[in-house]
Amino acid sequence: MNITHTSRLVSTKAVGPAIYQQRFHQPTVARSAHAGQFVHVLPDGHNLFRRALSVYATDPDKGTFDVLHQVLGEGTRSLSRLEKGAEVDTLGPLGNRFPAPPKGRRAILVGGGLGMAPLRLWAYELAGAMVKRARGNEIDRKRLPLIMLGARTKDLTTKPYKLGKFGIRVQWATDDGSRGYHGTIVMRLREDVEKELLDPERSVVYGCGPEPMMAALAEECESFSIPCYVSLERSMPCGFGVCMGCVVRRRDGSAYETFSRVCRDGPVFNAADIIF
Amino acid sequence: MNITHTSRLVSTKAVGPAIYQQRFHQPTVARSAHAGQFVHVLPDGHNLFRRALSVYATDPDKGTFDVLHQVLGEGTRSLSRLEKGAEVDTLGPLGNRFPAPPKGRRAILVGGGLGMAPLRLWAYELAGAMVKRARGNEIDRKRLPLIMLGARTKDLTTKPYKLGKFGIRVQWATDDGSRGYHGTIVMRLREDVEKELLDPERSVVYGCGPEPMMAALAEECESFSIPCYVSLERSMPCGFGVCMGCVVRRRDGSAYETFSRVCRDGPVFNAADIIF
Amino acid sequence: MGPKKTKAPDLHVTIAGVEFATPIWTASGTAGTGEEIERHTDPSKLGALVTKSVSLEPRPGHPYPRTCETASGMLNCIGLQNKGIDAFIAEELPRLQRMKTRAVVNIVGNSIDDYVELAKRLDGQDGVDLLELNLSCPNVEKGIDQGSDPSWIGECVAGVRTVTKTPLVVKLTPNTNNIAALAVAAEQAGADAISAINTLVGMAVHHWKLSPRLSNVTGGLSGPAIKPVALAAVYKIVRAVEIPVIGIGGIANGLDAAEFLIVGASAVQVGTAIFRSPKAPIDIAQQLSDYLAQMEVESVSNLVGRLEA
Amino acid sequence: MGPKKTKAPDLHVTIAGVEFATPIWTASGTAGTGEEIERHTDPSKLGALVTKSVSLEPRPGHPYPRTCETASGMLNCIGLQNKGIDAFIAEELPRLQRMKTRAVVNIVGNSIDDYVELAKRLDGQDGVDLLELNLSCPNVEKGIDQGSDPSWIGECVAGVRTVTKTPLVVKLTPNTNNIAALAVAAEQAGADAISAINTLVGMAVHHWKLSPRLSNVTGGLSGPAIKPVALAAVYKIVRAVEIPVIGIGGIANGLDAAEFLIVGASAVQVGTAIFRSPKAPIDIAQQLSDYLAQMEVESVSNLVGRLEA
Ligand SMILES: Cc1cc2nc3c(=O)[nH]c(=O)nc-3n(C[C@H](O)[C@H](O)[C@H](O)COP(=O)(O)OP(=O)(O)OC[C@H]3O[C@@H](n4cnc5c(N)ncnc54)[C@H](O)[C@@H]3O)c2cc1C
Ligand SMILES: Cc1cc2nc3c(=O)[nH]c(=O)nc-3n(C[C@H](O)[C@H](O)[C@H](O)COP(=O)(O)OP(=O)(O)OC[C@H]3O[C@@H](n4cnc5c(N)ncnc54)[C@H](O)[C@@H]3O)c2cc1C
Ligand SMILES: Cc1cc2nc3c(=O)[nH]c(=O)nc-3n(C[C@H](O)[C@H](O)[C@H](O)COP(=O)(O)O)c2cc1C
Ligand SMILES: Cc1cc2nc3c(=O)[nH]c(=O)nc-3n(C[C@H](O)[C@H](O)[C@H](O)COP(=O)(O)O)c2cc1C
Ligand code: FES
Ligand code: FES
Repeated sequence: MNITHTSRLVSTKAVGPAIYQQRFHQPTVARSAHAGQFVHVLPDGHNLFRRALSVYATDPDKGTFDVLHQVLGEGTRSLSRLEKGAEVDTLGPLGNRFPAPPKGRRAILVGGGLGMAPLRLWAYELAGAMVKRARGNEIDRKRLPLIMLGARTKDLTTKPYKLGKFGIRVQWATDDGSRGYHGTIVMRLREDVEKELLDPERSVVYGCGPEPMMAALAEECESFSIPCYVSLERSMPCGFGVCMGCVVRRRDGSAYETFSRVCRDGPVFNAADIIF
Repeated sequence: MNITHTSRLVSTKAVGPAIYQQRFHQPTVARSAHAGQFVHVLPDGHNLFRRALSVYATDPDKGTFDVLHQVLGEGTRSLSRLEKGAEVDTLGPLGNRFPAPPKGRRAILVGGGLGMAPLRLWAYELAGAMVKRARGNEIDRKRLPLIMLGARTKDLTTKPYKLGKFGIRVQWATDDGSRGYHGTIVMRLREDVEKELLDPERSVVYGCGPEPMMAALAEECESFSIPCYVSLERSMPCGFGVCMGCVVRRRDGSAYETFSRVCRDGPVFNAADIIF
Repeated sequence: MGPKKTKAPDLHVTIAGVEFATPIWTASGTAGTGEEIERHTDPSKLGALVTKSVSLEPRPGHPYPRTCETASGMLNCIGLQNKGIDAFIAEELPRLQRMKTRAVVNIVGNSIDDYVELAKRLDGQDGVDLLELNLSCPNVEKGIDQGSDPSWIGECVAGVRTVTKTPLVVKLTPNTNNIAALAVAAEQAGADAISAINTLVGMAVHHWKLSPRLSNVTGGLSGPAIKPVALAAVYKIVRAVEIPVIGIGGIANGLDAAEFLIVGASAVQVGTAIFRSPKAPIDIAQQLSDYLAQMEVESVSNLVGRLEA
Repeated sequence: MGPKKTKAPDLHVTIAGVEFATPIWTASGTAGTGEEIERHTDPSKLGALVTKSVSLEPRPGHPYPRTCETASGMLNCIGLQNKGIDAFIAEELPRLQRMKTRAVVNIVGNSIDDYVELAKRLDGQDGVDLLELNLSCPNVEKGIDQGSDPSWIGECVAGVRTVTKTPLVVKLTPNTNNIAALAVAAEQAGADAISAINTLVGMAVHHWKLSPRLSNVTGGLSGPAIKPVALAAVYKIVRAVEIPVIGIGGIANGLDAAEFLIVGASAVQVGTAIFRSPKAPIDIAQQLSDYLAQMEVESVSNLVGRLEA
């Protein structure tokens, strides 16, 4: 499969402080990418490595896909400054996908910061499939995915793109209490379970966010026996599995398989399979 | 003396195929630079070295100086693409100046390609000084500097900036005869001497252009006993004399002084002092 | 009347009696064992695929972080993660046999015995066109010490030579004062070709965290930053030995490749550049072909060693 | 109420009993003998000025072209052009004595006798705060061979030690498999400090002209490209010796300098970066000061060796 593409920038929208939603025209990626997968973008000629960005939205009809990113260093900065119409060298879609919820379990999507990006597409896909299955009938809103997002403060919270049409709820937690729950989103999850607002036996958690948050989330889920899938971030020289740079430690590893590649065997892992 | 400056781009004018005249606002350089000197420009963050460009024109009143350059590689390309108002890190003015014509000798300025840049400023300075000395009286036009320029073909000939007001003549030679003399400008110089259009005993030659042309010019001048000063080009890591990279072989060299630094001891040399 | 027909330059090269479609190979550790390259490109357009170093026993490699970007280069301390020779032969060789490209199998050991044993196991296996001895890994304990000792190299190559008929390429380290002496030792012991260079020992530091950027503190430097070091190494080696030399280090485009050939390399390997694109070696071969056409050189072998010095 | 007063971090360092205003020095061969630095900057803001290598006899150096740009680096084959020790003492020392900065005089020879003789001539001269022995020049015939031999280094340093009381800094080559062993040899023979690294041997080629880009074919690689190699060298040396280490290689800003100090260097030298600007070392000292303030480190010596590895 050819994963080398040229993507043309369609639009750049500032959606938060140094946070941009960018839309690219690239029909192959638009049609084949699924939630959890990422594109590997070459920001410009001077960076040696590509930058990995989760697919945030797709429009297979228009042949576009969106990414959501925060300017951290040179790579994301030069990306954010591209002019409309600019052509960008992208590899992708790369990586695996979020696995479907086990039967009878509702998807709880727990994200921190820009970790929201793949979760938003996952919610969109899940809800879209529900609507399709309902064949015009009303859908059971209590089985819609629930999105729980954490941020440091209100200014850094960004509403996930176009989920309103499905009526998907977003619950917030901020470290300073400026929006939603006062505390981390993992704390909120725990309280919700304890208050029986969330039934561990009928939930499955999908997480994406900073590694310490994912570790806390996995621990919490383990204690409640909630299945938990996390999407991991790594510095990724290649993104397609040849450099062995982007590894995570496995729980069940043999001598050779102590480490799995996040770009190829992930980025989505069953939290029970890895060691943070 | 502080030679580190920030110069602001005032204008970029295309004056030939991939040839640009660019004006920068930098009062210190504008006031202190003289013909033969150069500025050392840092095109952008990605180039390790600066690029040397001769001062082509100055306007001490407005605080601007001009350069004339041809896009060859990355450095000149990024320079040519700068937006108006952009700030550029420049060192300068650097290097020595063209020495005044010996008494009784007329300045013959012989240039090839972009070598025209420092010669144009030299002609302007010489003519300006004549006008000043004349105190309002008519100047002796036969003692005005004569400019002789060579190029491959007519398309590459660029009229020196604003010399018309002094009535300075420009004679051309092109390799294909499409403008002026058919042949090299050094051949034209020889013919002019042979035809007694040019008196070797009453001339001094100032040259700037590709090294093989300068070598030919020096040889021709030597054979006619015309004093000859040439401005040399070198790859210049520093431009202010510390790296010892930009050397030319000296004729009179001692063990240590076999080589002179073009950036510091030049770029203008008496052709009799160096070995091409 | 159609456009002027010009014959495409001939890119074939022959090394140790083996013919290669192009002089542009992948470098060990940067193209896995071919699975991903096969998925994302047309491997028949590669000169050869050089596999990631395989050792006797499986190795886990070092923890994350294993790589970091540096000025025009990168550091890695992968630590030779590989599944060991048995699994390699069982699971990877069949693909290499099936793939329509030459395969160079790269082996690494802790001792001469290891190399000998590895070579024995691979001797006579279909799909191994050349054997590359990684005597130069900066990420194994004694990698640099042994690999910079000419007499150890001589012994190791001689040992391997007795147990295999497969042509031997010896891969050398640049972390030495005299890479030519290492090459001579390898040649005298029976090597069929030399490849150079492996990575330079390097390190990077988090200035905010006051910690090393690599889990193993130091790692191997590769990429465009080291191209000048690699060119000088090849220059010295080709003057010291008769056997062919394969140039490696910082090759990112066809002109880089040409420079190595001009200096005297018979082929080159592309490493870090693959991380930017799985198609890099194929693109580079095309750029080299374009360069040869511009230079009016009909066959790539006519470029080899053309340096006017 | 005024703005919060914060004391500027203390940049003083003491090496071999000599106090320096800042740990940011110039590197040999990149700031001449101070004339240009004095013309274009305020030398009193430099930690020290390290002069271009001086030899017994005047040397012409190599013909043009002597430098070329590479990816994030440069090559040079200046070839040690210098006016010789007699002219140096007569013409340059007076300026160094007058200049308001520490002066480190760098010497280079072909043999141990040369180094001893040079040290003798400079012993007791005013204005020589430290003597730096360039045992590592890639542009002299035996520079790398001798300079990568620990016993030769030991002999050379011991010889020089007997003829001078000036503290000795020994500058080492990275073109070796074991720079720590070289440092140990220097320390045991009486060196007061180690400086590392000198340039890596490299080469560049004109692909259109089929010729080397440097008149001397090979040259020394410097600049940001080699920073990882330099950091690894310093890391290894500080673990092997007790004497202070001065880090050199690719330092272009205050954070680069901080990284060397974190790894354990007591001071650093700035080379290639000066070519971009005569003010580079002074700017770097300011950036280092800003960094220390942000890290709330009061004195630069508290940063030295803080690596958490
Ligand atoms: C599978 C995957 C999906 C991702 N999706 C998104 C997304 O949708 N939106 C988003 O904003 N970011 C995402 N990231 C993180 C994003 O790749 C980094 O923020 C980005 O590479 C930073 O590059 P930079 O040049 O701006 O910063 P720099 O700090 O200059 O980057 C320097 C180097 O470090 C690496 N790096 C730095 N931070 C990270 C990090 N947190 N994770 C991994 N590598 C890092 C870079 O790739 C680069 O090699 C994702 C990462 C992965 C692995
Ligand atoms: C004193 C002096 C005055 C100059 N004045 C002018 C001028 O007025 N107008 C003009 O167009 N050019 C002038 N040049 C030449 C100009 O410096 C080079 O054309 C320019 O550096 C090319 O840079 P680049 O990045 O575009 O090309 P690249 O080819 O990418 O340059 C690569 C490297 O080679 C060096 N280099 C390449 N060609 C030359 C050359 N001919 N001479 C010296 N170094 C070179 C560059 O400095 C750089 O380090 C002058 C050179 C000197 C030394
Ligand atoms: C991530 C990575 C892993 C590598 N692994 C190996 C290896 O297993 N065996 C080996 O001989 N060389 C290995 N190398 C070295 C490369 O084969 C090559 O010699 C070096 O990277 C220089 O080439 P480059 O600049 O084109 O990358 C590795 C290099 C990198 C970057
Ligand atoms: C043009 C040039 C000339 C040099 N000359 C000398 C020298 O005479 N003596 C010496 O010990 N080192 C010399 N060096 C090496 C530098 O002092 C320094 O060790 C090296 O360049 C690495 O530092 P950098 O990357 O900051 O330049 C020279 C380096 C350059 C670039
Ligand atoms: S990024 Fe290279 S293997 Fe994952
Ligand atoms: S350019 Fe450095 S001495 Fe002239």
